[in-house]
Amino acid sequence: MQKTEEMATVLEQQALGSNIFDLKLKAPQIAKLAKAGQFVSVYPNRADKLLPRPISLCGFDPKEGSLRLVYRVTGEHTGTEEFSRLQAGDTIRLLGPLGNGFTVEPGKKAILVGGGIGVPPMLELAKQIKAQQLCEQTIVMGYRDANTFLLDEFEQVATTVVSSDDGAVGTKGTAIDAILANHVTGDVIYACGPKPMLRALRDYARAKGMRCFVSMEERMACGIGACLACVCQSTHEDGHSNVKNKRVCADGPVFDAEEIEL
Amino acid sequence: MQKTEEMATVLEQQALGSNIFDLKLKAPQIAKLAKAGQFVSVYPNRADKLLPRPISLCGFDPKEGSLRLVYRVTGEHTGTEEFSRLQAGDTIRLLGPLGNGFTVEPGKKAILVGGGIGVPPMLELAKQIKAQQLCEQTIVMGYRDANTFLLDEFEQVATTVVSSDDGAVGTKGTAIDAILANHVTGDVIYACGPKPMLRALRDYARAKGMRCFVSMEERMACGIGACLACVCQSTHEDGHSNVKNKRVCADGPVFDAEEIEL
Amino acid sequence: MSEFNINTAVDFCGIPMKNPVTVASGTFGSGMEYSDLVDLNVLGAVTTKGVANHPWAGNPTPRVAETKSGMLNAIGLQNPGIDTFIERDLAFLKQYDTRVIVNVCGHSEEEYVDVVERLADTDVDLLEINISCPNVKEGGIAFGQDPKQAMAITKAVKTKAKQPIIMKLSPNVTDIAEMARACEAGGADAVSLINTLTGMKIDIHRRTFALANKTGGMSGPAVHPIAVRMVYQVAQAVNIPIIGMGGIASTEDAIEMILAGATMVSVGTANFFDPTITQKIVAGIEDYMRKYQIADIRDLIGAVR
Amino acid sequence: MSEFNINTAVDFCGIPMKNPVTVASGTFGSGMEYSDLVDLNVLGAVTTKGVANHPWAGNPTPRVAETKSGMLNAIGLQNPGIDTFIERDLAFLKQYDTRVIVNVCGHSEEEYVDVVERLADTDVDLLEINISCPNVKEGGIAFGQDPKQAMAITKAVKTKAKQPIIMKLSPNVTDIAEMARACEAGGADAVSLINTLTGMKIDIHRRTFALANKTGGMSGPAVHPIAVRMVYQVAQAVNIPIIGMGGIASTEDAIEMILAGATMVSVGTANFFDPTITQKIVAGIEDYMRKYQIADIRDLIGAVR
Ligand SMILES: Cc1cc2nc3c(=O)[nH]c(=O)nc-3n(C[C@H](O)[C@H](O)[C@H](O)COP(=O)(O)OP(=O)(O)OC[C@H]3O[C@@H](n4cnc5c(N)ncnc54)[C@H](O)[C@@H]3O)c2cc1C
Ligand SMILES: Cc1cc2nc3c(=O)[nH]c(=O)nc-3n(C[C@H](O)[C@H](O)[C@H](O)COP(=O)(O)OP(=O)(O)OC[C@H]3O[C@@H](n4cnc5c(N)ncnc54)[C@H](O)[C@@H]3O)c2cc1C
Ligand SMILES: Cc1cc2nc3c(=O)[nH]c(=O)nc-3n(C[C@H](O)[C@H](O)[C@H](O)COP(=O)(O)O)c2cc1C
Ligand SMILES: Cc1cc2nc3c(=O)[nH]c(=O)nc-3n(C[C@H](O)[C@H](O)[C@H](O)COP(=O)(O)O)c2cc1C
Ligand code: FES
Ligand code: FES
Repeated sequence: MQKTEEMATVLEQQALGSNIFDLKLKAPQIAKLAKAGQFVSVYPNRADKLLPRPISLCGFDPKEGSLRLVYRVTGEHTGTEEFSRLQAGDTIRLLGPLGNGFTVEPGKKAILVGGGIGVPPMLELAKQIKAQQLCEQTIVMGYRDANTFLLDEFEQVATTVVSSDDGAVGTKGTAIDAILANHVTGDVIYACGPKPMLRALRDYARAKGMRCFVSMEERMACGIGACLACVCQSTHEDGHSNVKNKRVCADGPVFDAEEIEL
Repeated sequence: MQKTEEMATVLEQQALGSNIFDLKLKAPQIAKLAKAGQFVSVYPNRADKLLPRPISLCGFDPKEGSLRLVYRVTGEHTGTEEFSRLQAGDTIRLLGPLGNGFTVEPGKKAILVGGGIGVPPMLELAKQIKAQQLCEQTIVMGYRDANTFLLDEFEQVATTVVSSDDGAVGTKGTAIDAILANHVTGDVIYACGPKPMLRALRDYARAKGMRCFVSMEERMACGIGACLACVCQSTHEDGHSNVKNKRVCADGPVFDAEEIEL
Repeated sequence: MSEFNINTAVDFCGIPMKNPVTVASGTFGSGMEYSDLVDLNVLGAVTTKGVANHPWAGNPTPRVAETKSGMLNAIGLQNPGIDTFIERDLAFLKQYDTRVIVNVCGHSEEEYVDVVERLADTDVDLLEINISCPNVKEGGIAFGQDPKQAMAITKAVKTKAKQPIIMKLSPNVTDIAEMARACEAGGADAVSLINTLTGMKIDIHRRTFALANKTGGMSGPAVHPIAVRMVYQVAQAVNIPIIGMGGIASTEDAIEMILAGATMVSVGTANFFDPTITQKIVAGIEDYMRKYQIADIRDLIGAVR
Repeated sequence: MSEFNINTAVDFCGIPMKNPVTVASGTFGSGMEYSDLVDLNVLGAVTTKGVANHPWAGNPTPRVAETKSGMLNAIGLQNPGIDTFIERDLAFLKQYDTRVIVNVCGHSEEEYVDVVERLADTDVDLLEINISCPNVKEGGIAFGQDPKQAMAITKAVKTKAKQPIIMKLSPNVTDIAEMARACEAGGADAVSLINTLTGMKIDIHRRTFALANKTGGMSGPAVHPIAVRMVYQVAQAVNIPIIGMGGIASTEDAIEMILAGATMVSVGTANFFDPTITQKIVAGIEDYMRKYQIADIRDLIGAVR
């Protein structure tokens, strides 16, 4: 997987409800190489913050040379708070594209599930499935509350059902609840979101005999597979260290749910 | 001496020849309290740079609520380099005014001497001497080379003679050479500049039976007299520690040249 | 929110403090120079610059240098001596409603004891014995890197002291817990840590040391994780209370130190880049407690294990 | 300028290096992951992640946390074991025109010696023995904090080694010079320092440790002044060459380390925020030498005293 360091220029940025930001960047080299489900390492400008922030590609356009990142500001004085202040014309350093991304099984009916800040990467996947007519798809999005960022865009791509923790929109509960309530069916699940949601989806897929691919999250340092910070436990020996630790940044972030301990 | 912390807004900034910058700030509280020869602590925005940069007041206007700082960028990745990128509307945090400033002896004919980056503070002093008609004055400015920043402004205030290290302007050599070459006379010297220049002026003043006040430079941390970083050796016991160490930031920066070891 | 009552007061060696926030010795003078910027009444205590039995001239300049998120200092404990201190600095501080912790330095056991005796009948609340200054050749650091010497000096000081004794520990050791246990065994009422980590900066353009003293003590946000680790280790090792310090520059840093096991916290280097930071931290601790509905700050001390 | 000829090559324990720049163990894998960003041929040497005689699983996650100008890690020396290392990683590295320094870890003397023996007949240039990892419970750090044990392990390793041995020292000690002298006395050909400083971070919102391992090793620009001081002290204490590391993130930092006494320098944490930093430093050293008309880099080693 080829990757490159690139100084990106901010094309525009807007807030998508409270604490969620939608950042469009000019980064032609990365855009050219990108695949849905991959991420970029975003380097803070603040000199005392050393570690890159891994942010998934919510979209990219190789022709336009642009990337789209949708991210949550996690708190005060954080790197993401710094990113939220970027304005058109500002620059920000990236390394990417990183990770494996989603590989869609052609012809197998897909259920795309996003939960919380796992919603953004599913958008590019949904768009590509539709554009390349890879398979049928149903989209299931789990939100915290009424702030259903990106939902309108998902609805333009395919049938979309929704859940929210507080019941403000769609089914009250999690994505699984929305799947059940709406009788969503399919052959494969592609998912990104909090661990409990991924665990529930794996169990659901197991019960139904479906395959399930999940995108994982872990603290990172190098972002490229060298430092072994970001491992998740795997069911079989990993290819790197002969133990049972797969690197989320390099072996993932997307794994077959049966490959890893959730 | 009253001091205050103030978030200053940049009114304008321009380069005065290579590496010298002229920064005008809105800082009404500090401007109200300021005295010629005092300085401000300028705090870098870069999060990994902790120590304030002491910069003398080259000018201030209590009515307008403005300060003027003229400073040299000392190298790459420095705090002063960061300051040089400030643009109108940007903000920068200050603590000031700090130090004692110059006290002019009324009626005693003054020689004002500035050397290198010690030139800027003398401008406000010259202006005040003129405006308040405190005494006669002659100005002696020692530059490195042809970059005679602020010279035109000095010339508008009083008779000004010049030296330069490389002989590009005025007398080749130091400020002392310019004094000798131009037969500058007076009763008191007020000076700011490199130590060898201050030492030569002290010796000259001694020989002529004149008083000599010098503004000193030392590495600082607190800037307000608490940490004892910035001491210079004094001829008599200092009032703070009963040793012979005066604090440049609080007991100075201006000292009678006979009070300190130069 | 405002109806939720909180207690920020702590008892430190029997001395009630209105809150756990003090300043680190040597970064705040005796409070005088900061008193027109900071309301000293807001602080739990003021900890003064180290004072010896006679005036010390300290080291040659440059005495300070900047490092990434930190600084080096080699002041060398310049101080006016105990007489001037009592007359001027202590008298000044007693005008305020805040506790006074006097930091004591010496070249020998006798010198430490001398200062402690001179302070015995004054209105000082606690004594902090600096056995960890890396910037003076004799005394100081030697006591702070050897458990036996640390215990001995603690005992000597305790014999004469009328105030509770806080032993200030050096981080430049293999085993900080062992040092703390030695002080506890010697009778210390409390320990404070960390003093500065010995560091060096070289000016590559002039090809010379940045400090006249060659080495200096590193402090500031850079050292905070080391300080938190050491406070945690000491909290597990001894039963006396701890003043935690080292790189505290925000409410978050102060809370972290308390959760690691500190009963009080000192703010040092941060005063240099944010002169009113102590007041902000006092207020910030209250906000944190309200936000998480913590009624008593004592419930936070050492709460993460 | 370009006519001024400079030599950046150094001899390290008899091994000629085209320049003094290598990477710090554990921050660069075996170079593979960085090889499409950095031209490995540009580096004086590649130092590999610690390898043991069998695969190690390392610590639970989270394994890293960010601190001010630094980071904490508690990877716990996850590694594939010496067999895979030789087959895959060493074979990969031998494609490049750069020296190979293999970092060795173990839980016991036997384990270290086992790895050293396995590497004896390979095409490896030097061995770096990690006796200073704070993140594994047995072995590692114990050897690195006690001069006697450090000497013993050095001797044991030297008996079997066919390559020069670099002992990697921990900064978590009272007296780094004593540790270096012990390694020298045990027969070490060189020392490298510093490994990470033990630190801790607490998440005040979740009120828990930021790392699953509680403590972690601090590295990055924050620790640079401590590393420079220790390299300087060791350079005054021993006659064997030094690889200096700790917080090197720019040409200036690398030169500082060389002036303090390091013959080679390793770049670690900086790779994480600037993946091509090693190449920039190699070029930057040349620029510095041209600017100051220094013909031979060896004239800079330990030049500030
Ligand atoms: C593969 C991957 C893809 C991701 N995609 C997105 C996305 O598209 N949108 C989005 O909002 N978030 C995404 N995240 C989570 C995002 O990386 C964190 O929210 C972010 O790093 C937090 O940084 P901060 O500056 O806000 O927090 P700080 O507290 O300043 O971060 C301190 C350190 O902790 C790390 N960190 C903190 N929280 C997390 C976390 N949850 N996961 C990983 N590292 C963390 C930071 O990277 C940094 O190194 C993704 C994470 C991974 C691993
Ligand atoms: C009372 C006083 C008044 C001054 N007035 C002016 C002025 O009007 N214009 C001007 O250009 N310069 C002035 N200086 C010098 C100015 O403070 C330094 O050039 C500046 O601090 C260097 O900071 P930096 O960010 O460029 O360098 P860095 O190398 O990034 O500085 C690192 C640290 O060293 C300190 N430092 C570096 N050089 C000096 C120095 N020469 N003196 C004191 N501290 C230093 C910095 O303050 C900082 O703490 C004055 C100094 C003093 C003490
Ligand atoms: C300029 C300066 C002077 C100091 N002087 C003393 C002192 O006199 N006595 C003492 O015990 N510690 C002294 N210290 C150490 C501090 O009290 C504190 O232990 C250390 O700086 C770590 O805290 P910080 O990172 O918040 O500064 C001094 C520190 C600095 C920076
Ligand atoms: C993620 C990480 C992993 C490390 N792994 C090892 C290791 O396997 N063996 C070792 O000797 N040192 C290891 N170290 C320590 C580094 O080699 C180096 O000594 C230390 O990080 C200081 O240098 P730096 O500040 O440039 O990173 C590791 C450091 C980090 C940050
Ligand atoms: S972050 Fe370094 S291996 Fe994944
Ligand atoms: S800078 Fe602190 S006393 Fe002058």
